[in-house]
Parts: sequence; C-alpha cells; structure tokens
Amino acid sequence: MRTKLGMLIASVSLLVSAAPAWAHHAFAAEFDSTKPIKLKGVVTKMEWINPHAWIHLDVKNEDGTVTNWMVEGGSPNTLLRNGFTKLSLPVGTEIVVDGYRAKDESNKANGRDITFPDGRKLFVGSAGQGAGAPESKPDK
Amino acid sequence: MLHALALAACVAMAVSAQKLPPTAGGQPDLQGIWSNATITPLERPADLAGKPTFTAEEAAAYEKQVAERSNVDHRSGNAETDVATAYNQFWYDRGTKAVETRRTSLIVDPPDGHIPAFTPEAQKRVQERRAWMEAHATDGPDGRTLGERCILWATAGPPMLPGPYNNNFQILQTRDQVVILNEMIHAARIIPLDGSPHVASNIRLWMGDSRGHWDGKTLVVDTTNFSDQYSFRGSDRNLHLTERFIRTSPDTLLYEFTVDDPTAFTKPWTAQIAVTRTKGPIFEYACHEGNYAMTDILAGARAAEKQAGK
Amino acid sequence: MLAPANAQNQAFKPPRTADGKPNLNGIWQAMNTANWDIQGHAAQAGQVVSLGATGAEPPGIGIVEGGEIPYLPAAAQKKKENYANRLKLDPEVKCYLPGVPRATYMPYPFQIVQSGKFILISYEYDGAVRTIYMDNPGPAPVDSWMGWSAGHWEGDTLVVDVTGLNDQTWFDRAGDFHSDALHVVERYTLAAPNVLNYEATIEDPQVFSKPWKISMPLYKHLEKNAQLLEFKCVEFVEELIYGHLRKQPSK
Amino acid sequence: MRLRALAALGAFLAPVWLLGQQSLPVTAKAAASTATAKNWTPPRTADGQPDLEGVWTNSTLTPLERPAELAGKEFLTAQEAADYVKRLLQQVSSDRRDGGPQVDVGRSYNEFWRDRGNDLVADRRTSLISDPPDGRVPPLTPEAQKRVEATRAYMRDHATDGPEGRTFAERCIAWGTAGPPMLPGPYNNDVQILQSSDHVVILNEMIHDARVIPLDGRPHVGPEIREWMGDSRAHWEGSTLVVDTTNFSSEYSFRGSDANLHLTERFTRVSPDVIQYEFTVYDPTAFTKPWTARVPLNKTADRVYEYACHEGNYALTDILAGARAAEKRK
Repeated sequence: MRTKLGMLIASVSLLVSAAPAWAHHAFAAEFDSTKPIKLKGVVTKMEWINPHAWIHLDVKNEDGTVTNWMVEGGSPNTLLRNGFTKLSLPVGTEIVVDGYRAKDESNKANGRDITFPDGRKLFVGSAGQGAGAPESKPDK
Repeated sequence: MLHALALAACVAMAVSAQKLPPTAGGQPDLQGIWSNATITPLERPADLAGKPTFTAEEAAAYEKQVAERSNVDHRSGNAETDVATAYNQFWYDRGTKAVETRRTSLIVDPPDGHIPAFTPEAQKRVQERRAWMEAHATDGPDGRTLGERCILWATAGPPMLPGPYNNNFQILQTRDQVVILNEMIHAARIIPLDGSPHVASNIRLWMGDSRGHWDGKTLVVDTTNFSDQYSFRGSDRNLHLTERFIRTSPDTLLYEFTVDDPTAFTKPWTAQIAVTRTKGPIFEYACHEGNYAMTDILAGARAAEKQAGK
Repeated sequence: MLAPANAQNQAFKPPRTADGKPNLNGIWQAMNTANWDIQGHAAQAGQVVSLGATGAEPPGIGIVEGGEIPYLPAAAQKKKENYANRLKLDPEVKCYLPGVPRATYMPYPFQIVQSGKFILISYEYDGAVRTIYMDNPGPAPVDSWMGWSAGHWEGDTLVVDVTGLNDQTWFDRAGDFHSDALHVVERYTLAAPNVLNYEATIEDPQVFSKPWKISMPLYKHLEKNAQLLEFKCVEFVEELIYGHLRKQPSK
Repeated sequence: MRLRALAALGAFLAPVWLLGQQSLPVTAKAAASTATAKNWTPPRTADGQPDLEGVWTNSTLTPLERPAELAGKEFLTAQEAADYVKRLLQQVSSDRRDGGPQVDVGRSYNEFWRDRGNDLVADRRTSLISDPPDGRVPPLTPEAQKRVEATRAYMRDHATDGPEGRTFAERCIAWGTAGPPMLPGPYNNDVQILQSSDHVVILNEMIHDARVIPLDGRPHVGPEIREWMGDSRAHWEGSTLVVDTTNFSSEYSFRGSDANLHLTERFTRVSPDVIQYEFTVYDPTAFTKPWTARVPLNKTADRVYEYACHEGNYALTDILAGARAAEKRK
C-alpha cells in the first residue's frame, strides 16, 4: 500500500495528464486517500488565506469532548470575485465536511465536499462555468 | 557655574586672545589640534591638602619629582612591578608641565580639589560594581574595563581628561556644528549648534548626546542621554555634563567641565584644564582591531585554570 | 520633523504627469532605521551571535511623532513580549509580506507606478505589491497582508486610505504590532524634485488609546538605470520553517 | 548545488494541469472583436501610448498543446467545439466523485473554487501553440532531455524528503502559469496592466508577481544577475507592446527551458475587450526550435486580489509532516 501511495504521489506531481484537478499543491501528498473522513461541526474560524482557505470547526466526539479540525479549501480569491466576503461564513455556522484526513494524522482534512446539515452544498458549481454565488451561500 | 577664582584666571587669559581672528562664519575660532597633556592630577594629592596653588619654585620642584616618579625606564622594582611597567618611557606622552595656573588639582570646585562624596546609592553601586569586576576579572570580556574592551576610553570622555599618551584632540567648526575628534579611541563628537533638542530619553549612548551653543566667546556643550553602562568617576545615567571651551591665546584653550549628577554625587563639581596647541596630525587609533591583549588575558586565565585543575 | 520640507513645499512646484497630477513615479526608499524600531532607539547587539556587527541593530531617532506610541495597557505588555521574542515572532524573519506602513521603510527600495487609473506600488522586499484604487473600491472583501488601498488627491497630496489589513504584520522588528482593526491613512507629498514626504496616521482602537502619526522623507533613487531586482525570500527561509521536517539521512 | 539544479526542474513540472485544460476564452464577444480588429483604433493613454490598462483574464479551456486525439486538426468547427467543451468540462470537473479514493483526493475540493473558463479560444484553434503548426512544444535537445529526466527522477525519489522535492509552486517560489510567459491555470487567471510614461507593470494575481518593466530603452542587467521572473525590457512596435525577457535564474525552467531562455511577449489590443497576447520561446540549448503561443486576454471588471502564497502555506508543512509520520509508523 505504501508503495502504491508513493507511486500515486509521483504520478500526481509528475504525470502531466493524470491530474485533472491539480491545485497549488498535490493534495494527494498532503491527505491520505485511505482515510476518508466525515466531520460535522460548527465553524470557529474561517481563514481567508492563500494559497488555500482553511475552515476551522469544532467537532463533538462520541465521548462528548470537542476537537478543533482544520479543513482545506481552494484559493479564496475566486470566491471573492463571486461576492464572498469575510462575513460569508460566520462563526457558529454548522457544516458537514466530507474529505480525507492529513497524512500526519493531525486534525486536518481537505474539504472535498462541504455541505450544510440539510444537504445544500456550500461551495457549489463552478465560477468558471458561470455558476456565480451558490444559492446556499450564507448571508453576507 | 565657574568657580570665581577660575573665572578670573580665565578672563585674564582670554583678554590676550581678544585679537584672534574669528572663523569665516564669524565664530570664535577654536579650530586646530590640541593637547591636554599635563602632570597636574584631577584631584589634589593628600600631601598638598589646603594648598590650592604652587609658587613658581614649588611647581618646578613638583614637575621634577613627578618626572622621576613616573619614569618607567628604571628596573628597580620586583618582577611584578616590572611587568606592570609595561614598556619604556619613550611610549608615553604625559606632559611634563603642571597646568599654567599652577593649581594643585584640575578640580577647581569644590575648593578642596576633590570629587564630592557619592550619594549612598552611588556608593553602594560603585562598590558592588568594583566587587563584581574583581570577582569576574577574567571570566569573560565583560569583566575587563571598557578601555580594555575598546568600547570607550576613560579620558576621551566626555569629559576629556589627560591620560598617559595620545592626549590629542582636534576641533573643527562649521556654522551649524562643531566636531571634537579625540585621538582616543577615534571618537568624534559631531555637535549640533542649531538649538535642536536632545534625542528621546530612551536613546542612551556611550558618549551621550551633545548639543552646543555659543555663550559670548565660549563654546558651551551640553551632554545628556549617557548609557546605563557608562560611569564617569561613579556617575550614572542621570549624568548631565556641561563643557566650556574658550580660546585664551593663539596657542591655548581653557577647557572646563562641570559634572552634575544628583543621584550619584552629593553636589556638582568642576574641573579646568589648560589645553595647548600641538602639532598634528591625529593618527588613527583603531583599538579593537588589534586588541590581541583581550584574547591573551582570557586565554591566559583559561590556561591557568587548566593547570590548576591538573 | 517635516516642517521645513512642508514649508519648502509651498514654493516647490511638483512635476506633473500627462493628466496633470503630481508625478510620483520613481524608485523611492526611506533612509532611516525605522524597520528596526519605529521609536527612537540606540544601537544594540544583534540576536544572532555569529552575525557579529553585521547583525547588530543600528540606532535611529525614530519616526513616531511625539516619540511615544499610545499603547493600551494590555497592548503595551504584548509589545514587550513581542520584543523579547522578536527573533521568533517577527514576520519579516519568515519572509512574510510586510503590511502597511512597514513596507514603506524597510531597507529595500520600492517603485511607484502612476497611471491615470491606478497607482501601483511594487516593493522589492518579497515582491510585495499594492494597487491603490482611485475609483473607490468599497470595503475590503477580506483581510490581507498588504491591505486594501483607496486613493484620492487632496491638492497635490496623494491620500491613501488603507483598511482590510490582517493582524499578522508588525510595524518593525521591535514587536510593535496592531490588530485587524488597523486603519492607516497615508499621505504622499512631493517636497522637492527627489524628496517625497510620507506621513501615516495609525488608528486601531483595540491596541492604541488614540490615533498617532509617523512621518519621514523618502528619497528617490537617481542611479543610472535604477531598477528593482527580485528579493524572493521564501527560498531563503525554507530551512528555518521546514528544516525540522526534513528526512533524516540516517533513517 | 546539484540538488538545486535538479530542483529547478520543478518549475517545469509545476504546471501539471496545463495539458488537460486550458485555453483562451472564446466568447462570442471575443470572436467579434477579432473581426473588428482591422478597422478598430486602440485608445491612447494620456501619455499617448496605446492603452492596455485594466484587469484581464486568460482563462480558457484550450490546451497549450494540441491533444493527440486532435492531431492534424488545427481548428474545430463550431459544433465540434461545443462537443469538445462539454466533454472537457465533464472530464476536468472536480465535483465528480467517481474514480476511486486516490483520484478523489487528488481532485482536492469543489469546482466552485476554480475559474478555468468555459470555452475555447475564439478562433477555435485546438492549441494555444500556433507555431510549430503541429501545436506541440518542439522536442527538447538531447542535453535538455537529459536534464529534465534527471530532475524528474530527483523529484520522484525525493518527493517528500524536504522542500526541494516539491515544485516551486508548492514552495510558493514561482507559479507555473504566472510566468513569464503567462498561461491560463485553473484559477486566479487575472492580470492587471498599468502604464506610466516610462514603465509598464504586469501584475499577475498568482503569486502576487508584478513585473515593473522599463520602456526607456535601457539594456538588460548584467549576466551575473539571474532572476526567477527574468529581467524584462519593453518597447512599442506600432500599437504592439513588445517585452523582451532574459536573465532567467538557472533554477527556473519553463517547460524544459534553461538559463538561456530568451522570451519575447507581444501585447496588442485588438478590440475594447481583448488583448492578443503572443509569446515566443527562444532557447537553443533547450528546444530544437523556437515556438510561439497565442493567448487572448479578455477584459474583466474583476479586481486582482492578494495571493499571499507562502504566508498561509500550511500544506507544505503537512506534506513533509505526513511523510515523517509515515516513516515513524514504519
């Protein structure tokens, strides 16, 4: 498995045509495809930073304790051009994150899909495809 | 501020300088290379207590006595004395003359020719400092004097005092500033004359922050903002120094300084030094660059420890 | 401090661009040590012994008008802690973007490019860059390192209102800091052919008890063919930031 | 030293996504402006220069190189283009969740974060490369081939040993499409141009890279000065701004180029909303012949936002920490 993973990293970063969604960095090098994770929690902070935005959320564990997770998105600039502002994802918003956990097993994951508890997608459509701001976009 | 007697002497001498030409800017001309070498001590020696001035004969006798005493070319002492003597008299330039006024101390005020008593706090600070230096004399560079460390030369000041050699300084003037370049240890003060205020009080400098102005024919230099680590004869960071320069003849200046530091001294004190024109030039005194001695002192101490440990 | 230059300014007629504005184009640089400490400071030993005199901190009379920064009590304490830990905490050490106003007086030149529509300032340090919008861009969408700059002319002075600054930058290497409530109003005024007076009013009610001001002249680079070169420092700090995560050869 | 030279290849490797998916925006508007180019006179700045100012985007789905499946077909018909665009968008979309976890993690996050454009270049050319006519980057010279392979091998073997094993983009040192030359990428394809009487600024949103380019005819800096973005000089040829760039860092590599890279970029405003951007790559020690690409820049009302790459680069820490954690588990 480890070898296979290594090969995957190589293929993502080297094989030109194999990476349909290459971002600033190879997510496959940062996150573990064998560790899918689903997090339901409350936003404690949104870092509108580059190269990628990071959403911090408090997730309640089964034993009642709370763990703060960090979830990686894309470059926020695209969102800004679509009308998002620093007020667009207020602290306290409940979200569900579907992603993969960081390889160093820290409490980080990528936000492969991020939805609200009722299933509406938070970051939906493609700016480039004229989707504009999502209907699920929280109040400004 | 001037001691009455000193002032009289000063004015008397200044009279002869009245015909000296001013600078192109119209200021009294202090420019040139000067020496403050003298054998007169800062404080009056105990055996001269109560005797503020010499007669001409006494002065001659004193000069002769000092010359003999300070001559290091004799090898009569024990080995320890001999090594401390360091090198031949030829290297020295302490002057051979008492100051022209034949005073028995450079200090003119208080009249006893002595630095006033320390305040109790200063006394304590100075003693603690002395003890620390003794206890850590060779532990590291900070156990050595600022002079040995080439940070500051005790007689280069401010204030400037005569030392055993290189007692030379040069004065340059422009309309807006005066420069006092002391050969030791290539320290130049560039002093504004434009009435600008001292730098902010948190800026502390080894040589302080000097501002000058003309008081008639006298250049008055006011210096504050001294570093916490600097101490002139026991002064602390509150040291407020006033220096006065007046041309007394084509070849002489009278230099007077007053030390005012109420947290260190129980009262202000003033000294005067007759300064004479000397031939230049001022040579570079690059102290730190050739300071093998610091390495040798510390290396010697480490070697001694090693031997003691064996 | 700038009084003489301002007085001079009354007589000085600035060169103008084709659209009639004072021509601020050029490569400028501060000639002071404010980046070490915006307040007056004496020289002192550096933080890294092996750098010797090259790492020592040079003195400066300061650029803060009135000398003191009016910190709120808690902020004054934080500044002290920042200062004590400055080698670790100063964002410049990590090659982070410098923010405003610090970018102005770092020991690197910067270039003003003035067109009819925008004014852009390109800083040599870290390739930092700001666009000054002359068309009222509205509020900053999010906070950023170099902020959100809206400019207008007041007579012959370019006034730039800077908001949207994050709380990650410092004013200097001495730990002087601000929050994300920082609001900076900069004023650029040509005072002589090669002198640009710079003033900035700093406001941040979370950190300071009242607004305060810095000011300094900026000087134009007159060297033949002067130009900014790259100072892309990220590469220079990788060992510092990521070195502990390097693969150990033994393993 | 050797390690650095090898790492240099990273720049070549960085624009991994380029092959699949970029291109020029070929909106109807753009197509129309090309048509009007002949009798249209560009506006002038107050200084009298052709006015290129504003914010422009080079988003497009047209790839730099012609895909193998389109070999021999230089242009698409309107219908072919529509089908092709549909297929491309489907293929590159990161909203899909098929393909298994390894592909899925590579897709990173939703398509919403991206801005790759939704159309081909206006003339429906099947590659951005216009010369050679086959639409492909010419073959590398044998030495360049060797160098690129060595770097590739180094990057493969040392992918997570330290920062040098990562691409320059991941290290926030240089961005594969910010250039020069500038190419479209998956997002933030924005370029702001400013002109003063004697300089032009080309500010690429990625990764806050601004080139401040003298127009006064001065020579390039000395050969000992090498820069990631090279040393650019510009002049006007009629209404075309010509930018000449040399002095590239020996660590920088554009598609296999080396320190001898000599780049010429030409900006021509062909309509109110389009600048035709064309660049030619000369590098005789790297490529067997020069090559040229054309990328339309389309006017946008958007603003360029700060892209402070290094400051928030948690990912590089995570990648290396992940590798160390994996070693420990071993």
